[in-house]
Amino acid sequence: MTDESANTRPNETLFEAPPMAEQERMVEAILFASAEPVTIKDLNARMPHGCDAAAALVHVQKRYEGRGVHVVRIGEAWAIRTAADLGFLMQKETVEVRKLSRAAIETLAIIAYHQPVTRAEIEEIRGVSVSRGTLDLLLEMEWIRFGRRKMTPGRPATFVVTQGFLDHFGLESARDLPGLKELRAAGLLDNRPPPDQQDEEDEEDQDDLFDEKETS
Amino acid sequence: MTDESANTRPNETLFEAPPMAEQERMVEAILFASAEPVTIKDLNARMPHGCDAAAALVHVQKRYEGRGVHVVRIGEAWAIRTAADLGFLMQKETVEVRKLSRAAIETLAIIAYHQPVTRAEIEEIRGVSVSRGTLDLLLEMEWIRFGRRKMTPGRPATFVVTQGFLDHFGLESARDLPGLKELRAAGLLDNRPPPDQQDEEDEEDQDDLFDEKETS
Amino acid sequence: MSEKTLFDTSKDQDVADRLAAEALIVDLDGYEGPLDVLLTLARTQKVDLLKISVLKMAQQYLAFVERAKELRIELAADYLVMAAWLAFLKSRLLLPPDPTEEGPSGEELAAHLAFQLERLQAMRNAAAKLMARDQLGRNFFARGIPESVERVKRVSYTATLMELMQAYSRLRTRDEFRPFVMDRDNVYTLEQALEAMRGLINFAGDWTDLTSYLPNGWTEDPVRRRAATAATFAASLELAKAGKVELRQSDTFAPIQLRRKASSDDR
Repeated sequence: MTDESANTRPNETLFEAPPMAEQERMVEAILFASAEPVTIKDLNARMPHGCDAAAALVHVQKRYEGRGVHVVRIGEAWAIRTAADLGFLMQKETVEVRKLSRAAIETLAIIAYHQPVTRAEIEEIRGVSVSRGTLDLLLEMEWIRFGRRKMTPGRPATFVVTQGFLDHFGLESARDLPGLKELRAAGLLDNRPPPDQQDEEDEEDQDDLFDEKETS
Repeated sequence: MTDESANTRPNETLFEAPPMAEQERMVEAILFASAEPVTIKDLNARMPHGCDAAAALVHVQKRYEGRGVHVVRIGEAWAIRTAADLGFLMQKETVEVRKLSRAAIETLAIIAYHQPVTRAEIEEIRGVSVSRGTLDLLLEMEWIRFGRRKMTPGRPATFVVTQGFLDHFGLESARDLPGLKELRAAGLLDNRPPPDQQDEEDEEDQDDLFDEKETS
Repeated sequence: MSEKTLFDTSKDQDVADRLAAEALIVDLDGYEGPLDVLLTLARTQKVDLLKISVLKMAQQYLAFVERAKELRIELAADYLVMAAWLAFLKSRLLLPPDPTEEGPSGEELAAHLAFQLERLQAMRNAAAKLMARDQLGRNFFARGIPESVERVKRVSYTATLMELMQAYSRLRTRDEFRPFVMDRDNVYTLEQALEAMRGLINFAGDWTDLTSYLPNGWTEDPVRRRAATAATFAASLELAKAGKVELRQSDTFAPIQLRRKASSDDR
């Protein structure tokens, strides 16, 4: 759509891009108008030709530092959100989030920290089978989605968290999950198959298997 | 609402009201997050005791002057709205390019070559009546405009081409339109009648001759 | 796992296991599977999960399953599978390693179980931290009155100069347009020449010069003369082809002469 209109209006390139102050106003207006995060690409597509949304955004972000609303990054997109310390004023706007079961919360955390993760891996970590309903609920809430299939036998589907998840928990990216670094450093995010599975899988030397495991 | 909460939380009167800068942040956040315009009364009810929403609002309103969004009054209530001049950002324009109809391009050509020309004259040249829609379209595209009225009985309106027309066709002036000589040289103005009329004109076997001429 | 903890199974320990088993059975519903039960048991040891006695935990778990059987409580298959596995693990841990036996050692299995428990615990802590974060719609908020992007469809018309010129040419060739004829002042067409010659040819019984057929007013001006000569010549060829006249030329560049072909008239 953008390309099409760009092609049909070639004259636009002849015009100067609006001054940065104007571009800031535009970014401000677009971010204010949208409840959903907006990507830089979308911003550029909506702003006049020659605008630099990324640069304007930096200014807008700075302008709202310490204000009642902030410009926040959510994955690859940006949004304006109220400052968290003012949440108490918004009782009227508070949305009753469905009370998640312990199973659902654990499953969500496992997906977030281990993504992309297969259902079998989730079950391995929790030591219990994951009910269809739990995953369905998280999918329906649009906090998780299907990721790429694993390149392992059976090519199982994987799950990853969504931009909606990041938005909901105020995370810039999945890398900003609380305690992620520590967990990784402690080796708790490693995919360590149980040693007994080795018997079933093959009868090769265990040394080879361990090597393989370590490199994977 | 206000009175009630004041009654139920009598201790709050003992606290100092937050500084005005804080109150501004609060008004900003409430206006941003609220699903509908908010009255001063509502603001005061939602903000901590002792706040002066009206005063804070004036500051917020001033802060947003000239920005991409404005604080506007809607009836008795207040809301944040996109600045009027940025309304275009809230529209996603898709442009569909179409070729001008034959009637339109012929009319346009006549106006370009004969300007200033009246509607009656266009019809005389085309041999068919010119629909209002065709002229309206060309007027709307700003490729033609009304010229001076003719000093003939009835003082009919005339049409001339515009600067926009010249820009589109890359012409300095309408006089730069290729003349009849150039058209003929370009093979565009052939004196031979269109093929369908040939049969009527000659019954003798001139066909050979015409063929000959064509190949030469 | 030190040797001491492995073989330190006192009577007190049995009692402790029994009590733990009772406690587990009381709220069995509250557990999310056997790993969860094991995690609870491990926590009762009040040590770092990396330092727990897997053997002790296994014994407590087995006691729990035994107790459940005594009380005729139906345990889900998961719990029984875990019990069987733990019984196997216990035997591996207690017996000296058999060099002929294949598969992982008891120590390896125990280490993995400890890892699983630690990982589960870590995920639970992470989940708690996640849920404790400020959340959208609870602590911070999105725009309350979002403005949707309106889709506007605009039709733009285009035309090229070529199309414009073609359109005009089309008009000018379709109609007898005055200025067009005026422009052709100096062109004597084949049609005109034929027309003129058809009228004159019947009087040309003898050889006559082609130039004598040029119309009045076309002989003085060189441009007009050239055009008229060419057209007249072309017309004479046309008439000859139709069998109405004969043509001759005595020499190269000599005057071209023509006369009526008698036979054509007779028939």
